[in-house]
Amino acid sequence: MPDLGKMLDVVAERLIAHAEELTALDSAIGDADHGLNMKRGFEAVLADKVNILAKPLPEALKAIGMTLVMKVGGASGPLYGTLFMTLGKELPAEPSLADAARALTAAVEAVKARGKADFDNKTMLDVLGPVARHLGNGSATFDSVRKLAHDRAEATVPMKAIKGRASFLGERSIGHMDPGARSSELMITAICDGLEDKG
Amino acid sequence: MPDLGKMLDVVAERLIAHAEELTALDSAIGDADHGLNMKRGFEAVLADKVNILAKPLPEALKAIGMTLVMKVGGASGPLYGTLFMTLGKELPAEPSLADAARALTAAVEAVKARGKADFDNKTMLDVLGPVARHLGNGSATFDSVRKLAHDRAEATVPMKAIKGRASFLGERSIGHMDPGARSSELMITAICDGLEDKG
Amino acid sequence: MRANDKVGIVIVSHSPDVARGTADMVRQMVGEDVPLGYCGGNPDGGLGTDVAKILKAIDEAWSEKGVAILVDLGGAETNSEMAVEMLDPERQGKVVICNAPIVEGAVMAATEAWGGASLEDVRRTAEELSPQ
Amino acid sequence: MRANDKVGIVIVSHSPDVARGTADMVRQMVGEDVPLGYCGGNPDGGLGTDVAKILKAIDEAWSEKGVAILVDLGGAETNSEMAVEMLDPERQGKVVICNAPIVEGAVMAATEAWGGASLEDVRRTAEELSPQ
Ligand SMILES: Nc1ncnc2c1ncn2[C@@H]1O[C@H](COP(=O)(O)OP(=O)(O)O)[C@@H](O)[C@H]1O
Ligand SMILES: Nc1ncnc2c1ncn2[C@@H]1O[C@H](COP(=O)(O)OP(=O)(O)O)[C@@H](O)[C@H]1O
Ligand SMILES: [Mg+2]
Ligand SMILES: [Mg+2]
Ligand SMILES: [Mg+2]
Ligand SMILES: [Mg+2]
Repeated sequence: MPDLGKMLDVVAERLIAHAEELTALDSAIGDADHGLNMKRGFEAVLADKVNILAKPLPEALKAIGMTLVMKVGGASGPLYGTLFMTLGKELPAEPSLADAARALTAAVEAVKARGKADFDNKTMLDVLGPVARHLGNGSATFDSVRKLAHDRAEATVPMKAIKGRASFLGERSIGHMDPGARSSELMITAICDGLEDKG
Repeated sequence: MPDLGKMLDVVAERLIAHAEELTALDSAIGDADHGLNMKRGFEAVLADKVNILAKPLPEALKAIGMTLVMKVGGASGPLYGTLFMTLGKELPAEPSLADAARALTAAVEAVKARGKADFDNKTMLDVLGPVARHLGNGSATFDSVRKLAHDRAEATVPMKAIKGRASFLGERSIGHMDPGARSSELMITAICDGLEDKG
Repeated sequence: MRANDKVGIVIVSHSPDVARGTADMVRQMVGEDVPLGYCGGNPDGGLGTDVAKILKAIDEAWSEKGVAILVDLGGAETNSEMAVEMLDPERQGKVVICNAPIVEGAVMAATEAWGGASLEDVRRTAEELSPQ
Repeated sequence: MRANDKVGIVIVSHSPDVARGTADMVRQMVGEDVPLGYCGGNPDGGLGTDVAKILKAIDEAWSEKGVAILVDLGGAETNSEMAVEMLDPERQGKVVICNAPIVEGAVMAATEAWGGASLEDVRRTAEELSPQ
């Protein structure tokens, strides 16, 4: 089973290392805080790591989600929080790849409901949704997942934002990558890197 | 010709003496500041008295109006300010009663326009309008004007507010006197008292 | 009992200043008679919202007659929804988030609450608000 | 010239805190690129509005492309109208008071202004605002 402590380190490190980039993306079509928000959230997760790792996987994921909800401070907080909490609710203690695909699909649905959003609204969902579907089709490799996450984040560039602050820009949101799509890509890529390094 | 300095003293004194009452009326159906606002405005008028009295009547009235606009701080500021400024625009230097009636009628129209309001909206207009009409019919006495102002202020009690903050209360504005109607009554009564004392 | 015979109002802004100033405006209209809670700012105090502070504000404004929450932009709404879901189940049903502008909506909602209106009426008044 | 290629935004609240906080939220969205002025409070600093402060805020936000004013409640609107009428005649025609909620409207209007929109478009965007 993958080492959750290591996964947390890798994901948190990645997001924190890219905080300025995320904030710069949010500066173009939002309020210039997405990197700061993710950093605040994942620093709080790291600070709570001992406590989190003492729990079985489902409970640990719920604790991560709750920490993000409480600490991120932006719309991404309840959204990523809901993602992790739903994963915690859906995953067994020792999940298979099929379990992961199913849980992620459920978590993406929960994020959609939380944000009253749909795919193609230029949000994190445009990375998370395709990755969930790809994991479900059985042929996923670390490389294919990384590539898909990357491509779907890029694919938000020409989209017009329908949800979140970027939607205030209307047509002018076109031409910029969605910051939440990029943070989702970073998380997914970090998890692939961590798992691959492990396995 | 009536002594403008004395009129100013009488009106300002009267409003300042009744500031707490006006604020209490505004507390029931508004934001509890009408007395404070009128006091601030007329204290500023008194502070500027030497300057005001150095001008011919029309310019003096405009200066009073401008001071109210600048100092009152509430909706009543631009409304009473408009009233006095219009009087200044409409009155000759040595007005007759007929001039006063015509000018007040014009000033009431200007206040209506400024406040986008009409009669029976439960505002100062419900005192100012009837008094203007009454002055125009030629038979007005100090007593009849005072009585009319008093009665029209009382008549705002059963009205439902359509304009101003009291309108937020909807039906619950019924049963309270409008603070601006009361301050208009106080001003008109003070002017009658001052003029009568004089002549 | 005072706190329970009128619907409570909660103000959730991205800005602590907006939240405080809106609360001042509400207090000026309705005095101390309406239970009121407010908060703004992310957990570091910057612009954003904080679920813990929202929960505290709901607690401060608690009324058995219900609580109406006014929010400004998206994140304030989503974080408020999150906070509501964290309440005891019997409290959840008594809290609504109004689809109304934060400042104007809070003043209108509080004025309605002050008159003893039900939670549904408080919400409707805030939501019907067309900027005058 | 920077100040002249985008419509300016003015925020007029009864509360100095609401005005300042709204300005912070606007700055967070659009940075320093949009001319911005704000004020709140009566001439004594209490809740209310002050024509002199409004005139100063319009001056600070001045842009040849126009200025959109966002207000909260009635008195703020009437005092803003008064202030606009006191401007030089050639400035008057370039100032509009938006019939929109102050916080949400200011953020939307500023975002639109930031994109280079005309005064009419800035106003329309703020006024179309249905709380999301
Ligand atoms: N309603 C929503 N549904 C899904 N995702 C959303 C929604 N609103 C915002 N997001 C995502 O959150 C990101 C912004 O997060 P962040 O900047 O941290 O929050 P905020 O917008 O409150 O400042 C966006 O780039 C987008 O991916
Ligand atoms: N739109 C309006 N038209 C006419 N009179 C109005 C209007 N709005 C308010 N008023 C008058 O002003 C009075 C309130 O003045 P005040 O309390 O000083 O201002 P504010 O309502 O801004 O606190 C009301 O009682 C009413 O008579
Ligand atoms: Mg952001
Ligand atoms: Mg934010
Ligand atoms: Mg008042
Ligand atoms: Mg007032």
